[in-house]
Amino acid sequence: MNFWKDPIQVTADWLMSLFTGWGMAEGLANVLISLLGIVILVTIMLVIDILLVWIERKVVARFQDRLGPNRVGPFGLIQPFADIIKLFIKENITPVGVDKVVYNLAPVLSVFSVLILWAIIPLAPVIIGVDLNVGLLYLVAAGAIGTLSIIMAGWSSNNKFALLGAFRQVAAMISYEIPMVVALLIPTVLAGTMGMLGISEAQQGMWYVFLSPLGALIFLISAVAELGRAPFDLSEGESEVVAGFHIEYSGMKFGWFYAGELLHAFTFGGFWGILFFGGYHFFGLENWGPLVAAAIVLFKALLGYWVIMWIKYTLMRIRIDHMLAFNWKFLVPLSLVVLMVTALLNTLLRGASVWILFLSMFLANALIAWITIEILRGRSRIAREKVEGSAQPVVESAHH
Amino acid sequence: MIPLSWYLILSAALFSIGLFGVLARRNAIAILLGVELMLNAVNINLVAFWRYLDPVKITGQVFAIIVFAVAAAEVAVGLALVISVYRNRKTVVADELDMMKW
Amino acid sequence: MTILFLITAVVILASAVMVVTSRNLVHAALWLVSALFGVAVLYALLNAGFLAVVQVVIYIGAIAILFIFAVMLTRREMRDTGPGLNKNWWVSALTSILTFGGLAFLLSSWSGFSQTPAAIPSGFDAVSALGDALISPDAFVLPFEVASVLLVAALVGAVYIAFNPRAGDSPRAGDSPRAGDSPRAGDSRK
Amino acid sequence: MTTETINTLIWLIPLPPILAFFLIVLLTNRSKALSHTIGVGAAALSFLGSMAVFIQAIGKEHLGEDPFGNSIPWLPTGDTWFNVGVLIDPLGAAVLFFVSITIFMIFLYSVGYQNFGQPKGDHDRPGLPPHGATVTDELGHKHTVLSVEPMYSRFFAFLALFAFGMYTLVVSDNLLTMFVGWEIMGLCSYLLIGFWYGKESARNAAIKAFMTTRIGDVFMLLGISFLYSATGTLTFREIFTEEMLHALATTATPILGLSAAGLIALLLFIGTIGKSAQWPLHVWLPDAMEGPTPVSAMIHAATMVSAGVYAVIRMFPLLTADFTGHGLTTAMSVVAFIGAFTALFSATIAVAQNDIKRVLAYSTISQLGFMIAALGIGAYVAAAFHLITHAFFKALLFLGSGSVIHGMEHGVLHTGNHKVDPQDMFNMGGLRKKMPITFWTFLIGGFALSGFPVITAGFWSKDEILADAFGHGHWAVFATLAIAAFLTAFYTMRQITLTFLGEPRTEEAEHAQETPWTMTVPLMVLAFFAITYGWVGIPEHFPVLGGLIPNWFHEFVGGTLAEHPEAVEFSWIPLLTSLVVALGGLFFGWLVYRNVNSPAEDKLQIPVLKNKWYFDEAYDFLFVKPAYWFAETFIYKWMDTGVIDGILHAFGKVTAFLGTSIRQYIDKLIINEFMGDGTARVTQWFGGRLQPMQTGRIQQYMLASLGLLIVIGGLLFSMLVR
Repeated sequence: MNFWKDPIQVTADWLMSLFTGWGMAEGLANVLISLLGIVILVTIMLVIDILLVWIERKVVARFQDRLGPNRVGPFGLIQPFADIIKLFIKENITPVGVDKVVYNLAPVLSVFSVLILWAIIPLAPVIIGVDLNVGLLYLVAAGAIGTLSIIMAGWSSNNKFALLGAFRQVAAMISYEIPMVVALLIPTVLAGTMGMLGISEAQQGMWYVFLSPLGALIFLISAVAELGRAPFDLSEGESEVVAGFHIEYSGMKFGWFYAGELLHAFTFGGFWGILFFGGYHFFGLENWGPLVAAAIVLFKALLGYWVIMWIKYTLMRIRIDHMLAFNWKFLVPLSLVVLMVTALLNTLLRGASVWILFLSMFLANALIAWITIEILRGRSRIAREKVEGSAQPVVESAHH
Repeated sequence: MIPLSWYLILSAALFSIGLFGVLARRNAIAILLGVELMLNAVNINLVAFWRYLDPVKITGQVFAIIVFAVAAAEVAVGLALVISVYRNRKTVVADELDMMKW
Repeated sequence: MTILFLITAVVILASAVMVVTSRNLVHAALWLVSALFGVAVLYALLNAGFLAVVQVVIYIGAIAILFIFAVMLTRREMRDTGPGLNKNWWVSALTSILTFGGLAFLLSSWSGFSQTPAAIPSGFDAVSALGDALISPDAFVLPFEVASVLLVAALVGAVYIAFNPRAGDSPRAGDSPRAGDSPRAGDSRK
Repeated sequence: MTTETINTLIWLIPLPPILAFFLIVLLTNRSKALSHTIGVGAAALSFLGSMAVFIQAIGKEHLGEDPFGNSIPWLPTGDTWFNVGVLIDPLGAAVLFFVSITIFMIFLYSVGYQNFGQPKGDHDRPGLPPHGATVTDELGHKHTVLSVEPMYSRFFAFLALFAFGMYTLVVSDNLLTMFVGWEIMGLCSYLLIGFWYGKESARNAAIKAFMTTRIGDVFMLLGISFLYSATGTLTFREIFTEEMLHALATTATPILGLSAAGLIALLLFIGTIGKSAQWPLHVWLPDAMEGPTPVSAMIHAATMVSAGVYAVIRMFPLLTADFTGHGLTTAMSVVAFIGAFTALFSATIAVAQNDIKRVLAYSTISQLGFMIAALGIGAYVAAAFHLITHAFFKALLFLGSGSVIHGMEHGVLHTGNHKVDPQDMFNMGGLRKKMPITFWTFLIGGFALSGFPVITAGFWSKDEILADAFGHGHWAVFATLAIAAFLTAFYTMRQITLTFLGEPRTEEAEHAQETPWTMTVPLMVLAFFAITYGWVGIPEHFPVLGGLIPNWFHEFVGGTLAEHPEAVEFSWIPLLTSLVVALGGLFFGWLVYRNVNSPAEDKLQIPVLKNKWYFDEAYDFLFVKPAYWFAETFIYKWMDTGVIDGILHAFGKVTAFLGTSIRQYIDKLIINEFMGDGTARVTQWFGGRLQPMQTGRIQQYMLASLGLLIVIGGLLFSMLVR
């Protein structure tokens, strides 16, 4: 059991022997070790967070056909540190009439809700915080805490725009939670367990994205909505609600919010990778060692993060009622149908080989997609006629 | 290990605090908060009994789940009522909502 | 373990007391959240992992937020006014203490009062067992279905009651009462 | 004709009148002509039937032992049947003969009397006698003429019913149907006397007649029922058997020491007193003159009154059941006394009457007294003989007076002065020139009544009675009857002189006219019989005429009873007395009244006689007033208002008292106060106390319920766990 095969266990034993050496109680030692584990994980995450800031600014620039920060350090690598220092230096203004306790607690909670997510991400078969058998639910619970932080922020800053923005954001997050949960159910059904390790292991042969592409797509959309980014970032809509719930926050408090948000996006990218793209599986590469597997997971997370940024900087903002209507009238029914179909097929073809399973599932998903598109085209034609009157059909009939 | 009595005492305390909340608070929503506390106390009891008496039979947990569902439904309807009362009466103070007085 | 239990117990009871006594309703709601958090931890202590997470998702995720929404919607001014407790609150206090005493006495007189936790058989997966119980016809499928019906009914009912066709879905926040706008019975502004 | 057809013929005799009665009443009372033809036709049919039966009866010897007639079972009396039938024995045949003739004559006469064919009266109302109609002849003169009777057909209907009653009485073979006929005639007398019911006096007279006859009928019924209970049968043949009569004669009865037979006879006799208007019950006959004259003729001459005598003759064997030849039994002496006294008594009254019909009425009563007296002394053949002759000449006298009155009405209408009473004799006088036929027939009738020797029938029958009375040595009866005969002759002559002789005293008498043929023909027929019928019963050993015509009547009627009554030997004294009495009376009557022109001059207008010995007033005082008093004060005032109403009022008061006290103490006090308001107050009080509980504040409810929970929980716990 050398270090490279099972780094966590090895270090844990080493530390244990160390502490017991110092005459510490067994239990106390255990607690200390787990605390240490947590600290390490959190610091790694925060470092990545800083990296993300840089990546974010570079990728956005690239999308907008510009270079992005390249003055500070090679390729602008030092730019994030410059930003952070700037935030640190800025004065932490706490407006009057603010509900102090709640006002200050809000940014902490938002980062907290993201960091606790990493406890269940399986970087490698052996490297994992804790393998809860209710992993996916844990993900949803963390989301709930995120919502709470936004509300606290919005309400405590004693600013109408903040409150309104917070409520909009919360409404969106709550409604998109449902398609997300249903989307999460699909890998659970396929893997048979909610534990993240279980799901990753189950994707040994076939990545779930191929079994239910629609499920992946729904998860992505709801994740983006959950983050409150890109097409759904109505809370920061400059024109309507100024800066959303973190208007009154300045300095490092805003910094925490900003960092939390970035990390949240990165985490959901990671989840996307794990749930639908096989986690640390990369055609046998993961067997080399846990660290390689971790690298694979991080790489997939970055890819997911890139996709999310890609969506963010290409699509325009959607109105709040369109967004909610889209969710309730389109996404929820679609996700339920997909879930039912996959569950049905999964139980029916339990014994069959993976390829048959793949073919049937893929075809089913294609079929569902085609049907929904047909319904949408029909619905849109009616809507168009209503709007443009009867002019349109005349033209069409002229063609034939 | 922790004996069952601690949990029971804890839930009883939580229950009576919730009860006090229900009986003493003026605001209708605060009353609902109190109700929530009481329901949680019940849940603690249920899970404690499940855990301490016979973990294999998970009826305790099923009960808890059902209580969850009921609590959620209750809160939803309760709050809806309170909101419509507010809309009609411009107040949510329980003492003022005494139309059913003789 | 016992330390953890004690800490959470204290947290729960303190936050419960704060919920009950705090004048500002939003604070009360937040304290409720912390209490629920404590209860979730208790579930975790009792090896009911699934319940803990479900508790967090449902209570904190939905119900607490619902409360905060409700509080927001039903406030005349942002500030809360008047005393938190109604006049004869001490009677309520007395009764609740009495109930606590009664319950405690009852429970203590119960035989299995100070029982030690039973051993969990190895390989016993509470979540799957729960899943089976909820689905298998001879166990709890009927209550499960009835619960679903209940939820749907509650959903429809809540929407119907709260829905206000004229003023969109939420009354104008901060709808300060006009002078002399006494709560007319059967206010027919609809 | 075989006896079979005769028997059915007898049954059929009473039928035509009753059919006529129903036909007229039900169908033809609208047309006067049709009604009177039906009436007269029915009378004719019965007359012919009677004549046929009479001829057969005469032709058959030993009719007494073997009379015509049969009987049929009618009423079921337990296991035996009560038989009803018809019987024609010599007495029946003789009576049937004169009854049918007189009835037929009266029917004919009343056609004329009721002025058939005259115009309708101007203001005639039914129920009042016609007052004449003004007629304008071709010259335009207006003069009043007699008007037809408005209730013409009704009159004939009652006459027919009356005839039916008489016929049933005559032909019936038992007392019951006889009594039925008796009652029908009582009813018809009421109806006919009160025919002009418009007049107050007619109504009173009808009621008076009916009441008095009824009193008699009651006693008769008593007698019949006593007879029935004693003998078990009412048919004559069965009663008059030897052993039955002997049984009746021997059984004594507590009353007056009479034997059963005597008592029954007396009771039946009282019926006759009522019906034939003998002394105590005679008051109704004079008032019965209110009815039209044919009625008075019918009732008071021919039929009804004679029915009474006929009944006694029928019951003669019963009367004389224990008669041993010489001393009269008490019953017979009573009958004789009543008969003789009535004869004398009514003759005295008749002398003082001014109304032509009232004189005849009293004379009828006295003649009936003669017959009853004859029966009383045992001479039933003489009584029957006098009955028949009297029927003829009295009917003749009545119809004559009818035509006199009719003539006088011509005069009254002629002068138009209606105040003159056409019936008062002092308004008449000298009518022999105006009405010759009526005068002569009336004269014959008068002489027959007063017993003008040899020629008239009256002489023979009255002489027969006087001879019997003298022969059997009943001097008192003989003397009274002789005086009565004298008075009869006297008032008859008074009547004739006042109406016919002398000069017409009033203007109306001047214009009296002879009545039409329909009235004068019956007068002549009756006059013929009034004379000839006497010769049928001349006793053999009568000095001159003895053997000429065999005494048919004596053999024939004598045969009704088993043993023939032996004819009394002839002696001169009764003959002489009857001659003296008759001629003296006539001469005296003419002498006294030759030139008397007004009631003032009439010395015999003694108030006592004029007012009928004040019998009406006496009866009024004795019976009517007490009856009124009894009804008015005793029943009404004392019993009704006093006792019964008293009881009722007492009940009323008691219940009122109960009612008020219940209301006062139970209803008001307990139910309203205590129960009603009380419960209301209690509930109100509770309501008030409990109302604050419902404060509407939900938390208080929760508190209360929780508190309760704790309390109950604690209690339960403490109880259960211990």
